[in-house]
Amino acid sequence: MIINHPLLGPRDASEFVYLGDASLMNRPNPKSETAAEDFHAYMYLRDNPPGEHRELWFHEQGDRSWLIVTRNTLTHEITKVELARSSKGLIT
Amino acid sequence: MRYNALQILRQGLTGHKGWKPAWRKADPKPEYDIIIVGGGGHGLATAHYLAKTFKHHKVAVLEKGWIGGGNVGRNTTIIRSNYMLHENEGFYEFSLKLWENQERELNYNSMVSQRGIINLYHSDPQRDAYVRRGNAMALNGADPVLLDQAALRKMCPFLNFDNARFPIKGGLMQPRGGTVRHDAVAWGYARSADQQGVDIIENCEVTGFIINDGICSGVETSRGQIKASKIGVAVAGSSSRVMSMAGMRLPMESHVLQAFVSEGLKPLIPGVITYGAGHFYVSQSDKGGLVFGGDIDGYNSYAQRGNLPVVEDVCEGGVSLMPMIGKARLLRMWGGIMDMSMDGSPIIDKTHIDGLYFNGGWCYGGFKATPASGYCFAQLIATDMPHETAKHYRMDRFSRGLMIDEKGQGAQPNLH
Amino acid sequence: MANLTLQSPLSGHSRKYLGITLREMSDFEIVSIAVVNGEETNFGKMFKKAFDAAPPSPATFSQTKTGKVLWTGQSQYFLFQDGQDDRLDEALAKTFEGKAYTTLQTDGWAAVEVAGSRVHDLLERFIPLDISHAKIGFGARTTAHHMSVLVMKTSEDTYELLTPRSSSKTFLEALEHVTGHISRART
Amino acid sequence: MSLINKNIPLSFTFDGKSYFGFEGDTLASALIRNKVRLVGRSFKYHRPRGIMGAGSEEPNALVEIHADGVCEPNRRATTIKLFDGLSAKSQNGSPSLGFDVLAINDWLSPFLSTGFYYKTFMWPKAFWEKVYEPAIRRAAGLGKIIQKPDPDSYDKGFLHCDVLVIGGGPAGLQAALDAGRVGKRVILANDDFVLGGRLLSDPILINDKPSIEWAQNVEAELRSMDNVRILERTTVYGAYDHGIFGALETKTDEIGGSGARMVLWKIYSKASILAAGATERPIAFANNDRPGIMLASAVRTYQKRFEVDPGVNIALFSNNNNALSTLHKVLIDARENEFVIDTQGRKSLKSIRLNDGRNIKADCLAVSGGWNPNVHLTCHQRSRPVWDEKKSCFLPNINSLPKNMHVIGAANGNFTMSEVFESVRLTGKALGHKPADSPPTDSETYEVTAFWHVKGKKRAWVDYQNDVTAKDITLAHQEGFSSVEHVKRYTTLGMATDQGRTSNVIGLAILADATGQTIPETGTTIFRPPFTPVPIGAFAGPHKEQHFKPTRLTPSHKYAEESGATFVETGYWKRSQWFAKEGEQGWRDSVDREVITTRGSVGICDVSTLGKIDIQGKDAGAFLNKVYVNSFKLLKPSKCRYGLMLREDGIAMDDGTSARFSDTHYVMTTTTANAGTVFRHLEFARQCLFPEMDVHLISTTEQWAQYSVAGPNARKLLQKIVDPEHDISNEAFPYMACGQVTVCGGTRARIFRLSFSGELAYEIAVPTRYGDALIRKLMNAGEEFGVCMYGTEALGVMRIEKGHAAGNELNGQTTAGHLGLGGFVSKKKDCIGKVLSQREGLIADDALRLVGFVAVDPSDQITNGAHFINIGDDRIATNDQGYMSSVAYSPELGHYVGLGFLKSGANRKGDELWAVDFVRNHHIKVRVVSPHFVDPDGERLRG
Repeated sequence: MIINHPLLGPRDASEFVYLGDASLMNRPNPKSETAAEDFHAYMYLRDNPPGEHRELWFHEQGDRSWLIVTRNTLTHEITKVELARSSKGLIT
Repeated sequence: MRYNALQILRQGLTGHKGWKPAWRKADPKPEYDIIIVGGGGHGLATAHYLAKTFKHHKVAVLEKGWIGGGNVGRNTTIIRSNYMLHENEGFYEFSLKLWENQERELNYNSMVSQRGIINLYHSDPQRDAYVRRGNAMALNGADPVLLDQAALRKMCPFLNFDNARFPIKGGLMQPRGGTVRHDAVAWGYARSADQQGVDIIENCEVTGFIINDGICSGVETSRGQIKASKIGVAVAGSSSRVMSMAGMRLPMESHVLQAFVSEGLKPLIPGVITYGAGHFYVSQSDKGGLVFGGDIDGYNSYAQRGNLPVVEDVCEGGVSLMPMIGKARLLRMWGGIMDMSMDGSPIIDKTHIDGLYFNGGWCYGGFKATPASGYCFAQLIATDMPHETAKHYRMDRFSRGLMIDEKGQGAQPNLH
Repeated sequence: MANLTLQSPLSGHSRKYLGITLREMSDFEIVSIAVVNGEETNFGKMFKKAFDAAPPSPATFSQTKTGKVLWTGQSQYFLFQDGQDDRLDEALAKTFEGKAYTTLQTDGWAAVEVAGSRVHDLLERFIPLDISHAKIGFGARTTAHHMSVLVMKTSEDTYELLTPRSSSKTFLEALEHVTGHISRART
Repeated sequence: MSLINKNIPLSFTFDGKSYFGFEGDTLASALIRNKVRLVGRSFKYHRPRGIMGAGSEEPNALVEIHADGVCEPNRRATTIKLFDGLSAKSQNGSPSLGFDVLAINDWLSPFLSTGFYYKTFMWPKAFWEKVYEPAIRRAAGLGKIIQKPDPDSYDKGFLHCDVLVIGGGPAGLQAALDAGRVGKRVILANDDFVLGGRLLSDPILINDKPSIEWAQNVEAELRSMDNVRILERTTVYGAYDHGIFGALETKTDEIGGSGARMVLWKIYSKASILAAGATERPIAFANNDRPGIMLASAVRTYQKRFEVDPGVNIALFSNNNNALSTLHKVLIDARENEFVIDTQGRKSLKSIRLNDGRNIKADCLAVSGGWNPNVHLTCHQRSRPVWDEKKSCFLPNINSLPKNMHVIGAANGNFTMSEVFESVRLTGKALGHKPADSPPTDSETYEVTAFWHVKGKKRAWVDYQNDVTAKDITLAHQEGFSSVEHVKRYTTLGMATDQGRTSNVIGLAILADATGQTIPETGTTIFRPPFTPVPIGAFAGPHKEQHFKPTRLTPSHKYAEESGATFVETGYWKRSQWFAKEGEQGWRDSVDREVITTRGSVGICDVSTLGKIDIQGKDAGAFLNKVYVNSFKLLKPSKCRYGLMLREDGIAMDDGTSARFSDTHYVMTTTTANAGTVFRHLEFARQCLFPEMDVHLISTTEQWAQYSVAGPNARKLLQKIVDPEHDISNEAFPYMACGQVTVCGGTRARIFRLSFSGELAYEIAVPTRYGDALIRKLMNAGEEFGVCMYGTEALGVMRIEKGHAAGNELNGQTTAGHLGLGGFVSKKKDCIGKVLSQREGLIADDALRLVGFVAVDPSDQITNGAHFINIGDDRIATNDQGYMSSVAYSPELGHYVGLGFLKSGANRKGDELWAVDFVRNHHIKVRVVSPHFVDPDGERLRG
């Protein structure tokens, strides 16, 4: 597959390492009363949809950036790639 | 109609007019006692044991395509019971014992060939990990054998003992492991279930569950509504998609596992061999093709096809392990949808919805589990009591911290 | 006590083939520079002053008087400087006081220059990126033969390949294995 | 302008007999030139078979190529370019091709109907593995592999283009030309060794001249453009995601040459044009598999391109007008209800019988049942082809093609030249090429009437190679296997090396007739890569033997080699395991000596392979607090601290010490094995979980050569190395201190008071460029103390003697509590893994706990991997109390010591249990003790 890195352009997916659902970005608040269930859902439950899926890839053999890729799990078509860091509205 | 050599002789002489369909093309009735969603190996086995062992005959198996069209038709056909954790090993040893009796159980030759499986090791720590695993096997009644390099060299002289990047030091063998003709497993169970009154309904896709105030009383399908008091879902890679129709999120991701077959060759590889320093395992089918595979591609996918990096990775491992197979030619590559669970072990459990049972999370080990999965799921559905060897396969094990993590990779499905 | 003698990873390897030359390069230092969060603009000014060149944009390197500087990640660069100075990171830390952090990287890498009229026949069997059509000044990290590689295009048919020092012997063997398939060795 | 160069004769042997062919021949055309008819035996019934096709669709003529003491099985004679000295052998016929014992299966065929093996061989139970299966396996398979390494070498490569044109026939040539002329980067891949495709066989005129001339002119223009690249003998075997194609280039058919035999290309294309042509299909009729019965297009190819005669009396049986251009004596026209109903001649066709009763002498029967477009690459991403009733074939489904793929020419059902060039023009317009007005060509037409199977009692072959007959297909349906996928699996139709290239469509047409469904309703099975088989060696490329994976060498590797080290793989690293000295018998002698010398005086070990991550930033301390269970924020500069890292599920992930060099600068150490995983984990935390923090990471594993100097004389030795102005006495440089110093007269270095061995120990690090020089200086300085190098084995003994957890314990299934490190977990702060580490199952009081073990009888050997069973309990899984994870012989204590996990181990000190090791047949009694066997209070560390 090819991932169109926002800064470096198209790169073969074999340069990247896949982690999983982008929901892993939203680590729950460890101090909330429902922390145990929140962390269980965060860590273990997945939508795992047959269709559009926002997921995390690490450009290990490139610029070591984490990317959020929006990819269709039925056709593998990739419709969007963003830097994980900037998706949290921090830097451009 | 019984299958045996005499029958073949009689039919051979009379132009084969007497052979009957192996299973009826049943149309859906409005109601059954039990519905099994999924006409793969596990679903059909469940139906067989529900009828034969637990005497439930008003059962329907609903398959959206053609039976045996899912993972049971797309795997590398290996059976074994060489797991490290007791929560798994008891179950897989029970499954292997059921395999050993399958011809008689089903009067169908699915060619259960126990030619042995060898897991190679390449370092002392890896050897000791296999010893720990072997001893866990022995404690569950299985048959571990530790091979040193000399013994291995005698059995598999074609392995790369002289110039390997990772020296081959020995292997853990399970003589009772081996292979089974996978398609025949689905057909064998379908035929036997059908003969005991089970309706096998193909081209019948479940499009929704009928659930009100926490009780499931039937399903909506592409061929109309079907009621039942108990519904068992065994749809492997489609687990998340199907259970989301019951409002459930599962501890699971669906991944593509590629498998490969070479052109037919004269006998070359005795049993099943797995490489300990690369992603490669191989056996040779009775028709002569090398059936081999390696790791999953590693990203969520329902596409039933993979990409090139894994093909190269597997072949690099194969050629490094057995330099001779460079000359064999890869004939066909395919992919299935693996229901990769969060600890690498399956789930056979009730759900919080009354009457709805779930069986899934088989990663890429579902084929070898087919008989025991069918038996245990049938027992759970019929008696609401889990089978002794499957009692740990609970849905809530993750919230209670009772994960069954063979490889110790944690909550990342693509690492199991 | 005499000072410790130093050794280049590939002991100055150099070999000529028909249309391709492979040569180890080792007389330079590499320092990794990471810009303090929020100090990108100030850092840019200080950098311009120090090297009279702007920090390079992604997938490029720019020449400086004493070497070059390669973009290696968001707010991260590899600065190459000719000559020997195993405390260059400390010197640069002072130059960019409070605007960037520096780390010596020279010893982690081995460098091979590949050049010649048939260099692209070699690289198309080695580097997955479309570098034959890249502009001079292209610089990026990718993989080659299961190893990490930084590739920089310094002229139409000259490329610098940097690879981790510990596996540099495997890297050179792989490079020569492929080159041998394409052309005959002359030295 | 012949394509055969008659003044370059090439000698070759087939089954030991020698023959001659010419430059430009394939092995198949050369065999025909020498009147060799019988070339193989079919898979199941071992019927004699002859050459049927002229390209990669060939199902029968599979041979072994022998050279260099190895053999290449299942090679299609039709795609081997003849070379001088070629040695080929037939397959699957024993004792010989002419006399094959297993031909008896042909007489037993009534009892070997499709799927018979599922219905028998079930009794007696043991006979399957002992008798039935071995017999089946010996008879099965076609060619053989000789158990020797593949002598060929293969390369892998990467190509990039705007347009990939697949197929060098008329359509592909014109398309490549139109794209090249507008300056597009074009790759034209052609699987044959001559460009032209169909033009090489059919008598077509272009510009009123033989079409081969046109092809050669186009080729010349293409070669003149440097933006166009022609890949000869290159099969594009697979269409993958996002415009990536897999292609295999064959450089030569000769085995064991010096260059790369084949190159496996990954082609990155912005657009692709499939011009792969079509494959002719036969017709099923009784005994239609005799040697001499061939595809009509193949007969034309041998007649025109190779200038050889497949037969003297050639009959033509066809259902379309395209085949009529084959030179023939008798036409049997299916469109006029003329059929062949039987043939005679076991090893070579003699005559054919028609439905009107005629019996015609014929030594060659050209058959044409119409054409199947090669749609394979359009279906590699789960698209299904669409049935076209008029053209009686499946066409690509243009609504679900792979992205940016276009299909032209016969692959798109354009069977006449005018249609071919029109399809090129339309596609060229869509892609912005400059389509020239298509060259004038004769007015071909293509009319076909569907005709699949002449029904009759005798067997009519559908899949020649797997011996699947029309009757097998109808029988499968009778037994309920009615889906096309079931028929394929039950009869093995289309599962042979040709993957049903000439049989699938006929097979499903016969199935449709039997089930009463239409052909589109019956549908096709899934097309899977590769289009034609690819050697596993080509997929492996150069990554085999020592180049399977890279080898990482430590800075002291050369010195270690000189010192007689035995190396061990640790991931990709090669680490010294022990250093054998003169007179030492086994590894235990060396390892015991290394431990005794280190504990008695001083030993040195290369620890450079441990992961080292440079962490800098204002929030570096806060960051470490988030990833480690214990606190690092308050660690003072010039101090180190042991850290335990959890995964978010609360299980231990890695451990190691982190040293603080300044307010904003830490150096973290990881285990060798987890260096990559930890770095990725930290970058995830930095970028995705705590992006607001000012913290920056970079690996310095290979930047620093780091050696551990351990033992009572460690300090004395180092004081000869570290320059005098740096005081490394215990007072000035206590346990867990770290500092930047200089060595050997001013060389930059770092020093740490760290000890994994439990001895008084320092770790000294210099930039790796000085690593080789430093190890020699250290060993030289240590001579007066009898210093030794110690390897990973001795390190293992010492860390086990001290009860330190390592890789065997940090196995991804254990928590801080299990490891006895619960005390490290800071109560106050949150960290990754904290919440989920408190789940009931992980903190149960009877959970496993790391404890020490000694054998009750000290002379007993403890073995690793044994399981614990309480004395008196049955040795079954439910009574399992845990397992041994690390074992070593302690020279200091004179007996074996072990670490292991035991249920509620913390409060079972003194208990005795069975350590059962079935696998080694070695069961002993052990006693639970503290895991700290040597210097439990750590005095030496702080000496």
